[in-house]
Parts: sequence; C-alpha cells; structure tokens
Amino acid sequence: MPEPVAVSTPGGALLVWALMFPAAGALFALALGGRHAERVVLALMPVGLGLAVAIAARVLRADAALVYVVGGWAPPLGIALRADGLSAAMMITTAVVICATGLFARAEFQTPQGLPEARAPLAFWALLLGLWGALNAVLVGDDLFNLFVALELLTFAAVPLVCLDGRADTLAAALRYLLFALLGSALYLLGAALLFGAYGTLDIVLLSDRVRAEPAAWTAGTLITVGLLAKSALFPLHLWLPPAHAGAPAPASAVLSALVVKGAFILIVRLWFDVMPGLLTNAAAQVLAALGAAAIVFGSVLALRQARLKMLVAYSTVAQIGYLFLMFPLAAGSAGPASLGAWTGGLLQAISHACAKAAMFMAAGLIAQALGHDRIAGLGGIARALPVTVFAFGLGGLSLMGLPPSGGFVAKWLLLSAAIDTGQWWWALVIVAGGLLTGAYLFRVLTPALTGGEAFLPPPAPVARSREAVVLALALISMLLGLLPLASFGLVQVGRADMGVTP
Amino acid sequence: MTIAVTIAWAFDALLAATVLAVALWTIVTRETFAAVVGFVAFGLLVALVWVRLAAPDVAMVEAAIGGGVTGVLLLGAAARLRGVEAATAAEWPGKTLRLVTGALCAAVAAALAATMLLLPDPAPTLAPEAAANLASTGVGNPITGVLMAFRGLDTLLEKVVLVLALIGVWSLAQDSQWGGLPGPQRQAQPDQSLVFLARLLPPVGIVIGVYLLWTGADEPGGAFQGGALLAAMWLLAMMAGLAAPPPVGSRRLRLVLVAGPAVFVAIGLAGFALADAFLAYPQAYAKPLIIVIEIALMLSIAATLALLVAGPPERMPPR
Amino acid sequence: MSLALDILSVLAISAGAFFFLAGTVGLLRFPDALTRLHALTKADNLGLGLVVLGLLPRADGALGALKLIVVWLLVLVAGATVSQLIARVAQRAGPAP
Amino acid sequence: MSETTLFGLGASALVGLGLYGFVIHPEPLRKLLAFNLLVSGVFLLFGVIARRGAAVGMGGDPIPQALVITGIVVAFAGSALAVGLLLRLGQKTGRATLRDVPSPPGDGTTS
Repeated sequence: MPEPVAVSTPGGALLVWALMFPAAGALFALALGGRHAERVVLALMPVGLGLAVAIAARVLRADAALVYVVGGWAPPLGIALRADGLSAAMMITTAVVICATGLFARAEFQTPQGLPEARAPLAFWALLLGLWGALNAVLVGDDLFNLFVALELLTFAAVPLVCLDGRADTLAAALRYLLFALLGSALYLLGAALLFGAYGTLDIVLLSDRVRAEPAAWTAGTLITVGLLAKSALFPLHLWLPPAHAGAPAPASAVLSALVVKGAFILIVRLWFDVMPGLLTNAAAQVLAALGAAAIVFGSVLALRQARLKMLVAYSTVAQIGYLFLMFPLAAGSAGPASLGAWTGGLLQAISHACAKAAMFMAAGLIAQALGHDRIAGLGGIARALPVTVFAFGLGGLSLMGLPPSGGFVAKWLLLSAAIDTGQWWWALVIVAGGLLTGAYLFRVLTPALTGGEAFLPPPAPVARSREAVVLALALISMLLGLLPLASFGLVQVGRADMGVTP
Repeated sequence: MTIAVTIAWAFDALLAATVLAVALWTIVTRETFAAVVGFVAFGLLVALVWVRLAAPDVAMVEAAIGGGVTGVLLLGAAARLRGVEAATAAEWPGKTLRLVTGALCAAVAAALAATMLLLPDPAPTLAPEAAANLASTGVGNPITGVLMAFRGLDTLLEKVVLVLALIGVWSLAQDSQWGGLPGPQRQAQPDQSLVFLARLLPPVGIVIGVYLLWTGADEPGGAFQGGALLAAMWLLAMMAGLAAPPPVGSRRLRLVLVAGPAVFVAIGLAGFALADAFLAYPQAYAKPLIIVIEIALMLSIAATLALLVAGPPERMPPR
Repeated sequence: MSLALDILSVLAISAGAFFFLAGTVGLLRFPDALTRLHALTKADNLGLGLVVLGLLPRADGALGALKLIVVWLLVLVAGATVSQLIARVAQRAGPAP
Repeated sequence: MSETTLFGLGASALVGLGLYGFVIHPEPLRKLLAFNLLVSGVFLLFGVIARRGAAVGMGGDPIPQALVITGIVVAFAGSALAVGLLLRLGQKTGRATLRDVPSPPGDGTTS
C-alpha cells in the first residue's frame, strides 16, 4: 500500500501564522527595545488568541486535522505542520494563559521612568513571546526533529525567566533546570536519530505507518520518553521543578507551571498514541502511570510540609503532573468508551490545571507582594485584606482537588470512571487519595487565611484591582470548564482517526 | 586496492580509539582547565571523524562551533572559575554510586550499539529524493538545499533559538550594567603577539568567511561555517583589545542580530504570494533568494555567536 | 615525470609524518612547558610544511595548490602566536610541571 | 567491520561516557563538558546513519547531515546559556557547585 503524501488542507496556513507571529514579535521586541517590547506583546495578544480560536474552529468544522506542508516539500523530504483537536485545544489554553499573564505582568515588568530600557522588562516580554512561539511550535510540529528545535526554543525561553531577579538561589535553580532540560533533549534527539536510522523519516504520520515492534523502536521510544520525562518533571525527575517554579517571579511561575511542563507531556502523548500506538504495551503504560501515582502521593505529601506558599504551589504541580500520566494505561488499547473518556479526562486535566495553577501562582504572587513574604504561618487573616485573590486561590484549589463543578472534577471523574470500567481499580484509589491529600494541603493555606487574624498586624501593601481581576478570571475559567456539556470536549478527539484510532 | 582499504580501516580504528581516549580523559581528569583543553582537542578529532563519514559540511561546523567557539566559551569559563573550583573537589559521589552509574551508562551504550548493529540493511535514505528535488532549489550543495529549502523551517526556528539564548544570557546582567558592554574588563595591556595575530588574521578570515558562504551554494560551506569564522575573527579582535564589544543597548547591534531571521521570515512569508507556500521560492529566483537570506543569516550568526561567548554586559561604556 | 612526483609526495609526506610523530613524543616526554612547545612547533611548522609540499603535486589546479599553501601559512602564524602566549603564561607561572 | 559499524560502536560508547560524566561530576562546568561529549556522540550516530544512506553519488544522506548542523548550533546556544548562569552563580556565591545554595535571608520575599 503506498504511503499517503501529505497535502495542505484549507486553512493550513493558519498554522504558519501561529508559529510566525510570536517569533517575529520576539524579534521586533528585541529590535525596538525599551517600552516597545511590552507594547508588541500587548498588540499581539488578541492576534494570537484569535488565531488559536480560528484554528480550533477549523479543526472542529472539518472534523479533521489541519495540515500545512511547509515550502510545498512533502515529508519525508520536507516538514509538515499538523494541528489536530489536541493541538487546537492546547493552543487555546496557551493563548488564554499567556494573555492573562501578559495583563498580570504589566505592573511588575514596566520599564522605570527615566530609563530608555531596563533589563528585566525587556527580557521578560521578549521571552514571553518566545515561549508562546515555542509552545505553538511544539503543538503543531509533525516532525520529530522540528519538535526538537521547538523544545529547545521552549527551554531557552523558560530558563532565564526563572532567575530574572538575579538571586543566587534562583540562579542555581535555573542552572539545575537547564541541565535537566539539556540532558532531556540529548536523550530525545538520540531516540529520534535511531528512528530515522530504522525508518528513514522523522514525520509522525509516516512513522506511525512504518514503526514495527522491534529493538530499534523500543530503544528509541524509551530514550525519547525518558528525555521528555525529565522535561515534564515526572517523579523521580522532578527535582529541578519546585525551586525553579517557586523562585521565579509570579507571572513567570504561572506560565512555567501551567504551560511549559505540559509541552513535554503532549509530546509523550504524541509519541505513544501517534508515533507508535502499537507499541504501547500494558506494561509500559503501567510503568508510566505508576510513576504518575508516585508523583501524586510524593508531591502532595511534600506540599503538605512546605513552609512557603509558592513552594507549596510548586510541589502541587509535581503532584498534578502525575495525574496526566494516569491516562496512559486507561486510554491505551482498544478504542472503547473508556479509552475515549480517559483521553478526554487526561487532556482536560492538562487544560484545567493550566488555568487553575496559573491563577494560584499569580494569587500567591499577589499575597507575597501584599505581605512582603509568603510564609504560610504568617498568612492569618489575609482573606480580609485580599478577598478576591484568596477566593481565586481557593477556586483554583477546588479544581486541583477535583471537587464539582470544576474542570478538574470532570477530568478526574472521567479518569476515575475509565479506571473502574477497565478494571484497573488501583488507579481509582490513587485518584481518590490524591484528591484527599490535595484538600489537606489547600486547607493548610485556606484555614489560616480565612479565619486567623491575630498575626495580621502591619497593613498590607496595596494590590491593583485589575491584577486581582485577571487572577479571578483564570480561576473562573478553570471552574467553568466543568460546567460545559461533555460533548463540547469532542474537539480533543478530532484527528485521532488519521492515526488508526476510530473515535 | 585492498592495501588502501586496510590502511583506511586502520586509520579509522586509530581515530576512533583516540577520540574515545581523549573523551575518557576529559571525563576523568581532576583539573577542570585541563579537561576543557582536552575537549578542544576532542572537537578537532571529531571533525576528522566527520570527514571520514563523508560529511565535510558537518566537519567544518564541528571544527568551528563544536570545537572552536564552544572551546573558547568553556576555556573562558574555566579560567574565570579557577578561584572557586578548589572548594568543590570533595563533593564527588561515593564509589558505590559511581559503580552503579557506570553500569547503567554502559548498559545504555550497549543497547545503542546493539540497535546500531541491527539497523536495516540496505539503510533507508532520502538522498535520491534530495537529489531529484535539488535542481528546483537552484543550489548545488544538497546540505544547503536541505537547510534553506526542504527543511528551512528548522533553520528558521534555530535562528530564533540563538536570539532567545542571547536574550537569556544578557538577562543575567546586573540591573546597573544594562546597556553596558558584554564581558569582563580586559587586561589593560594585551599581549603583543596576540595583538599582532588579531591584526593579521581578521582580513584573511573575513575573506575566507565570505568565500565559504559564496561557495556553500554549490560546494561544502555555507552561512553557518562562514558566520562562525566571522565570529571567531571578531572575538579575536575583542580579546586583543582592538575592537570594543558594542553596548547591548545599541540599536544598530539589535538590527544586525535580528536581520538574519527577519529576512528569512519575510522571504518565507512572501512565498505565500510568490510561490504558493510559506518558505517556498519561485523557481526562477530560488538561488538568488537563498543567497540573500544566507548573507543576512551569516551576519546575524556571526554577531550572535560572538556575543554569546562574550557574555552578559558587565561594564559601562567609557565616557 | 609522474613517477618522480609520486616519489616526491611519498618522501615528503613520510618525512612530515615523522616530524608529527616526533613532536607528539616530545609533547608527552619532555619535562616542562617550554621544551614541549619546542617539540610541538617543529611538528606544526616543518611537519605540516612537508605534508603540504607532498600534496602540492596532487592538488587540482593552481587554486587548490594556493589553498594548501594558505592553510600552511595560517597554521604557522596561529601556531607561532599561541606558542608565544603559552610560553609567556608558563614563564609567569614559574617552573611548575 | 565496516567504517560505519566502527564509528557507530564508537559513538555509542561516547554517549555512555558523556552520560556517566554528566551524572557523576558535581561541578556544573564539568557536567556541561560531559553534556557536550554526549551530544557529540548523538550527532555522530546521526552521521553514521547518514553515511549508511549513501546513494546516487552522495557520500551520505544529506538530511541527517543537515540536522546535525542545526543540532550543533542549538547545542552551542545551550552551552552558552549554561556558562552564563554558572559564571553568574560563581560571582554571587564564590563557589562552583549547585549544592547548598543559601536561601535569601528574607525567607521568600518573592515577586
């Protein structure tokens, strides 16, 4: 049977624009410099959001993936871009979180009066655009090497954000993050090289047709997975994450925790469900999920023991990443309703966690700004001073716990029922236990915040209402995701048919 | 004939053994500075391996960037860290951990070796497809065809990677030094023989760099190799104190840095109108367009590489 | 004629290889930085020069021959300068290894 | 043993060596050196794969060779960022290690 030759679909050019507007924007921001960097980002925010929505609408209407063949050179010689429902949904999430971050960060990264240009603002705004372009490139990439370049772009945009304040501890955190990420990409590239050697292409669609269960595919799959696990900070490769995410400035923490780790996760999903669906044996899927379960328990317990709010939120990310990996054994295998549910649940977890965690990191940033510290012991009565912020933090927390009607609830409920339907009750136990532990560490924060008041002596520094509004909006989105009818998540299933899975 | 084959094989075996020996020495030697010197030698030897693998383009990039510019970067770092490295000597992991790690790494290497031996024969290759389509790009060097046409998107994104990495390096500056000159204060009186070299070499190097770009369309060479050479010449002049690095706030510098990727993006987008696809070239103008992009890229690459080595701004321009 | 050129090539390249070998042995065996440099520069200057000389009859055209000579000259200049620099550092550091 | 087999085995060993050095060395600069050895091994594997694909008068498959060129530049960018970070860290702490970097005295006055 001859292999299908990729052809551009109508609307495929949108994918090129989704890649090029942030890349060109980052170049403009650097060339113009000074206050213009921020203006470039603000001007491009509606463009990016509009493009993401347009791509999703096209994907949904066509009920098929958008494809663009770059330069007219079809794979395997050239590179194609491809956006299925998963890409489109994550692109909208990315756009929403980055726009919110941009609005939130304006107060923090303003060029001071009297200076033509300042270090941190220029770097932040240019890197934010770079991050956006990198995430879009990761989401629409259809070629393993092109994805490698996209991953590196993501790393180099993310790492400097960690240490914008220039303190020794954040520098160390950034360096550790970079070393993990570099090792991860080296292993990823090694796997890609082996796949090319064995099958003569790096295109995901072509590979899905050519990959056989043989040593080359096994070695390559293992290397790529381990490399990406280091980047997505799955237990036990999570060591770099808490200091990096907790030490970064609040807007940077928000995008790092909400989006950057998800980029590597999405590629693991692509690898096992798109590139080599036949090779995702039960044993491999169980190992991934076991690591995820360990991450849930370990991350939650460590979150319980943190003294600082931002460290707690960061360890909570370690735990919530674990949930994502539960989807592998539940969505693998036959395309039954359980598999569909697990797939939707896993991706909904990624999306709702992105919104909720971005809101929580921003809320933690506002609290730290108001109090001058973020020690949990000293949070007494903060809810009276910052009611909106604490409310938003709580809403985000509900989504992480999986309480109705949040998006996190629907995600965890879908995973839970898939676990029960497929007879893998042990994962159901993990999900329930994780929810309880999450509740425990959140109440450690919320109880003193809502009730205490005795330790709350100095008047807090004022916090801009508009920034609180941004945080609240993100938290509400993570909540409202749970109120949408389940059918509206059909988007994330679109395009899986090309890969031999019938929805 | 068989004698020639045997000699070639013996040479390859010797080369492989030497590369591995130097690599091993780089890992196990105690002194960091010596290890970096070993790494530079390693880079040059690896460039030879690339020649033996019939990849002269890669050999040039490896020698210029992999060994050369990376070597300068790491040597500079090792020299500046000499004072602080003594405090860390005692922190090596214990013997058991070293043995376990060694066993694991040996297992990885063995798995890789086995996979390499089991790769299909005849090997899958895209060379025929590349050859068949090369004519429509107008260039004669297949590597240039891949980098600028077939997989132009990779090259474009990689240029953005370089720019972002430079922003990242610059972001490590102190706030008070922003807008200043990259790199530490050079010693007041640079060595006279270095100054001599820095006067003699750059004119030759610039000519060779431009030649590499020009010849790269049809023979080994191209924007990367030429750009790396120009970067090396600029670094040499900076080290000898003949050229001050530009302040990071300079508008002209910023334009040079983004020129390459910006021209690439612009011509790529123009492809929508002129050739029906992003990053497609109208066939009649393919070669001139590629050359225009490569010239802009070479300048940006040269500036970016040199400034990545120079580091974040650390001193204000003299008034 | 061509036989004579071939013999010249073989002789020159072999002699060049010998100088490289001697230079490497010197680098490994000589006691201090200055004598090691002395050994190395012989390999660079004379060894490479002889190799280039041996390759000249085999270059394709005048341009190829010119490139070979330029390579030799560049190595000469770079080698001489770097030796100077290393020697100065070694002198400053005193008679350590 | 053909030259591709020879260099393929050598490159595999190089990857193992680089990995070992990366994990074992406590100093970030040495880790970075080992990382560079590791990616050299990865690139050489790509090169061997390219060489195996020699056809139609080309000494090797040009696609993987071009990928390696892109990869070398990207790896250099990573090294440059890492060197920038570790030099700055050395300036701040006077040490060249990642362990026991002190937390700021303010105990978490972030943002």
